[in-house]
Amino acid sequence: MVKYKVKVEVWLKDNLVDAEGKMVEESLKDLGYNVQSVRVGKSYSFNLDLSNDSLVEKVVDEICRRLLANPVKDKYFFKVMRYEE
Amino acid sequence: MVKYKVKVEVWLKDNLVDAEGKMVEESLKDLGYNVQSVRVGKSYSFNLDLSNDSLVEKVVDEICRRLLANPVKDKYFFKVMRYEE
Amino acid sequence: MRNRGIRQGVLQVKLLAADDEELLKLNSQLNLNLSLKELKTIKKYFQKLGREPFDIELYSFSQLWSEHCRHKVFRGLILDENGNILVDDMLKSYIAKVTEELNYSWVISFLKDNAGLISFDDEYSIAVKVETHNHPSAIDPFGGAATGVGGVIRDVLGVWASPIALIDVLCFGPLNTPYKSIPKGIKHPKYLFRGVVKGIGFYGNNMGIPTVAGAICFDKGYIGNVVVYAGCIGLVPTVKYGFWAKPGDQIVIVGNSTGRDGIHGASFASSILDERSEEVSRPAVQIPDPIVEEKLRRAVIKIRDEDLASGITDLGGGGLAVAVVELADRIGGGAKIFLDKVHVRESNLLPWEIWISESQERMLFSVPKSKINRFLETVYSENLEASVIGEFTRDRWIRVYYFNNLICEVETDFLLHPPKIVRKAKWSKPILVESEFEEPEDYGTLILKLLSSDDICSREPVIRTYDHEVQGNTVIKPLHGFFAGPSDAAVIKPLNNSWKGLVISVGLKPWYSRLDPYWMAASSIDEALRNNICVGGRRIAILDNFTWGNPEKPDRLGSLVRAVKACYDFAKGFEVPFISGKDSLYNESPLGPILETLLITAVGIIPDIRMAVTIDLKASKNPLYLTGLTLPELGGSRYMQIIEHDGGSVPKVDLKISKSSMNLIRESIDKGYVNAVHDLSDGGLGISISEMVLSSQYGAEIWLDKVVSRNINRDDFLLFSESNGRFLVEVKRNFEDNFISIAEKLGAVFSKIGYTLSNNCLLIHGLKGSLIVDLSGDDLRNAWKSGLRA
Amino acid sequence: MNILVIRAPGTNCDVETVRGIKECGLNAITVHTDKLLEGSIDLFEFYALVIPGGFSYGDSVRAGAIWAAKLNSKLLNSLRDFIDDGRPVLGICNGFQVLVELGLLPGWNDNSTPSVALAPNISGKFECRWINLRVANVNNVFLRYFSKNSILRLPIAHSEGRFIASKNILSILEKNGQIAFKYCLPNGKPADMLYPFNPNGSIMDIAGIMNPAGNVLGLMPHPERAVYFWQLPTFPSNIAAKTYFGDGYWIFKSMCDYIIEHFQ
Ligand SMILES: Nc1ncnc2c1ncn2[C@@H]1O[C@H](COP(=O)(O)OP(=O)(O)O)[C@@H](O)[C@H]1O
Ligand SMILES: [Mg+2]
Repeated sequence: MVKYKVKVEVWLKDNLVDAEGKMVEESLKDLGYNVQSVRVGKSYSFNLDLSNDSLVEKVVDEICRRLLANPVKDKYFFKVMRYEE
Repeated sequence: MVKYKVKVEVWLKDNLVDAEGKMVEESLKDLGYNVQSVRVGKSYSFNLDLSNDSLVEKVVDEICRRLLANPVKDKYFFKVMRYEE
Repeated sequence: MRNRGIRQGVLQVKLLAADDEELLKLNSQLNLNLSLKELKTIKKYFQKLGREPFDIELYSFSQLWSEHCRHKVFRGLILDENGNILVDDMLKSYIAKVTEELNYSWVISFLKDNAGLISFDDEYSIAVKVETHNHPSAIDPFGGAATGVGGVIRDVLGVWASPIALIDVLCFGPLNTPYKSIPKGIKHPKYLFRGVVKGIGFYGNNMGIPTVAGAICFDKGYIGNVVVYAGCIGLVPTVKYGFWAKPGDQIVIVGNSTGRDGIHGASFASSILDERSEEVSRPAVQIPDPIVEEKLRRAVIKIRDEDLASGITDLGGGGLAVAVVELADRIGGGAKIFLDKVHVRESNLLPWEIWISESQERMLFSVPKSKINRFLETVYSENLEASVIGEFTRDRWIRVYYFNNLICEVETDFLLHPPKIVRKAKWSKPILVESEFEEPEDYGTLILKLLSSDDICSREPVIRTYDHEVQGNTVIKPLHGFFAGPSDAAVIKPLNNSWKGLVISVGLKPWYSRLDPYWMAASSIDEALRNNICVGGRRIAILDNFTWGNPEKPDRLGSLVRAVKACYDFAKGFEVPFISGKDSLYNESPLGPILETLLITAVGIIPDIRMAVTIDLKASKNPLYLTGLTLPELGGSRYMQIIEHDGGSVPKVDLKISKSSMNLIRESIDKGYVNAVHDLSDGGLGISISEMVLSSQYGAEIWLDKVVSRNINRDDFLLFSESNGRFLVEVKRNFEDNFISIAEKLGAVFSKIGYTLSNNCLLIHGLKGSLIVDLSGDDLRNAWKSGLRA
Repeated sequence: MNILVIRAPGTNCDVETVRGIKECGLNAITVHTDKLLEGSIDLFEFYALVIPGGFSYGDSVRAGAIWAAKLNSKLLNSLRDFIDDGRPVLGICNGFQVLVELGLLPGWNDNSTPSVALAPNISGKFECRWINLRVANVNNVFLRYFSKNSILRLPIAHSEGRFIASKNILSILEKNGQIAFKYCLPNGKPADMLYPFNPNGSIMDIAGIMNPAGNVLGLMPHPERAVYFWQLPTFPSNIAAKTYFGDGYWIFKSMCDYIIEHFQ
């Protein structure tokens, strides 16, 4: 068993209008801040146990494609870090 | 005028139950992944224009406390990077 | 001052020997928000008990004796400037008195439970509650407004009703307020507007309860304090409404886990907003989770239908402390609570925090021991958490334990009876100079300007973000007809096997408060009833929601007393009972007190929804009638606002004229004589006729010299006076005589002022006979739909 | 002949959906997804599956994702068998999102990663309004009572309804005739992305799609809110026209009549 700490970020693809980002931008402007190009994403952090021979990158990519992101509209990045308890 | 690129992450504080995280954890387990301690956060990225003499850290901290995070329940981190157009 | 108590997480407070100064210091250290008189009463109580209190006991008083929970001002003794009694207990002497004197058999429960109840038909009752959530929304508009909706839904669940509709009424500072003019610590109206609207939609949409009616207004009197009213209407089989709890029944908390959010909410709601509020009060703001509440709703209905509990209440202001004590009181007993049994969301909560936390989406049940297993099974089957935390007792003591230590032991009665407060009130009529001004030249432009103003324009940008169709029972929608015009009231058809409908409307005229709060209240009642009657409502019950400034200042209290007095006079006069209400006081900021605001919510019924009437014109060549009397009442009117004049006289209510108008409309709807009805409200005749035209494919031509008026000889006064009790009606031409004979029988004031046209346009002839308005339906629509872009 | 309406925490359109189906003469019952996953209820006792609207699991991750993951983990194969057997599956609003996330729509491969998406509305807001739809294809289980190009009036209410797909996917959808509805102007002309006629920014104005066989339909609008005349925004004027049912009724009716013909 190998243990990993995983962090995933999911953002709407750059060519798609990020409506939530636009709303946040307007609110920040209402509060008097000079901001542009606000985009909002989701982050996930979790621990993952894998059997010795599985490829962690492959598994996490699968997790992203199957649940955390819809590749048709989202882009995603992840970082994995091995750790011992 | 100085220009910054800002990235903010907002997470529920560690001692608070993350209901959404639990839900994601359950789903990932349903899908057959061996995950624990799933937490869900939000990420923001934006550009910020400041007058020369304002302290960028102070302004972004204020933005987090006033809009992006609720200091009672959330923790947040941010990174700022100066850039030229 | 404070010592470490022997018990874990509990502090003993040295109170018995404290002098006044020390009491006040303690008060602010512990953030109790109690008055000196109250502190001394508590001190005496513990002297009698012969022991020092624990902190959790003091926090219990801070919650149970808060203005928010006990309505101390409304229940208090109010004196005039000379020290004579003005009124003792406004709630009893003005509000409840109406309902008691009218004594209708269809009022099932009023002014006592979580929501008021009226019967709907032989089998069902309607529960209604409207809440204010001003303070939390000022600090965190999204979370504050959302939890306001969540809270009022739980009020309705708390009388075993399933929620079927929501309303929201919102008041903000003008959206174009310059940033610079806003004091520190206060948020810009635009920011508040966006956040509040989003929060309300978020909660209602997620829960699947249609938001069907409401109002939005803008005034500089709200820059410092925002107003957020949220209302919920529910349906309950009448036999299922009741309270059967007995000593020995188990106390069960169901729903969200308890956390540190919303601590001190109730006492915060009764304090004044200032520069520090944002930092200091953030903890008082709660975190909304509508999906948990959606599960709660399913569970509550199952528990009700299977008779698995003997009592229910929501956990609102003051958290467990208030809910437990109030239920214990209804049993006529006390309660034993084990705080360590409560399911919590964070590990390091102190017992007093668990006791008064206002974490959202929790309900409290009393469950007979024999049913506890089935009760828990039902709750778990909806993926909800629950904990059995104690039981009700016969003796009238509230005892709270934490890991086997007794940490609170106070009598139920004492917790529920704060010392009565005595307050001074004074009201003096504002001195307003009547302004004189020329008649305008271009009425067309003026009407378009009024239509596009933020106060009158279409609420579409807001209403469309609320689901008003979910549950599939919304008959008359807030925006209705082919062109989605503004409805006067919403109609819901709650039962599948019955044509009977529910009619929901509101009345809100706060800007008249500057002239006279008495007539402001009277006008609000008249408007709420008018709106209801327009679509076919009758047998109307109403709710009052007051938002006022600091009642410790005699002028604020003086105007409040005047408004409450009008509530008695006109509810009684219109013969409509109050079934529920709420007050929010202490709405003050560095800019001064809030504009005094009274919301009247009206709930009527319509025997058959197929008779419901909407505002859009439905054919050409039909006569248009105006009922009621037009007076030179332009004080506070939209017209005066737009030409920036003050003064003028406030619209009054003539009960005889208003009632005969209303009866005329109701009877003609019953008999099917009318095609369209719209009341005259903001902007008067000029705006109402415009709204009827812009909602329809037909047009209208009217003559101002045909309007029944008194002391008016100007076109602008006829067009824009906001006199109460008036309706515009499209009468079916073959029933015109029948309409007239009902009007005459009722002694109504009425006249024919014009006709509908086949062209979608508006033509108005002035007193001199010339055409002063000639606008197309598209002109009107474009203007009306252009506003409210925040 | 029962129809199954499943629900999950946050589902909130099940009651009126059941009512709409019952109006067409078949029985429908609501069952919690957990019951199906536990296996205490068998999918094949039912002749059609309807996934109704709401905010399942609070739209966590994204609308429909969690519910889809639940179904995916234990039920995906049964669902595929159910569909292959010709039984209708209807996803309304959140249900459409679920079908897309499960890959059951467009439904032409066995890969359960989605090939289309429903993104947040371009307005950034929840939108509740009546819209016009043009029927693009009637050769399926749900639209037999309409003719091609007829115009429907139905309400929408969602914040994640912007249909997105690659050019390649879109051309396959078109070629296969899998586009069921498109948002249009009141006169039937294409909305051409014009707000609010296309209320969410859906590419090619797409409001609903189906599988190639025509027995799985997903759509953003809510037919259950347009079953009776009194639910329509043209009420009370429509009383005179003696329309008793709205366009939503005919979608349910089509599905029910199909079931009666094929499975009785
Ligand atoms: N905040 C709101 N939420 C829901 N409905 C609203 C809101 N504001 C206004 N409405 C609805 O829009 C319609 C028109 O409102 P308004 O012009 O204020 O009507 P009136 O002048 O008759 O009071 C009514 O049906 C009202 O209930
Ligand atoms: Mg009105």
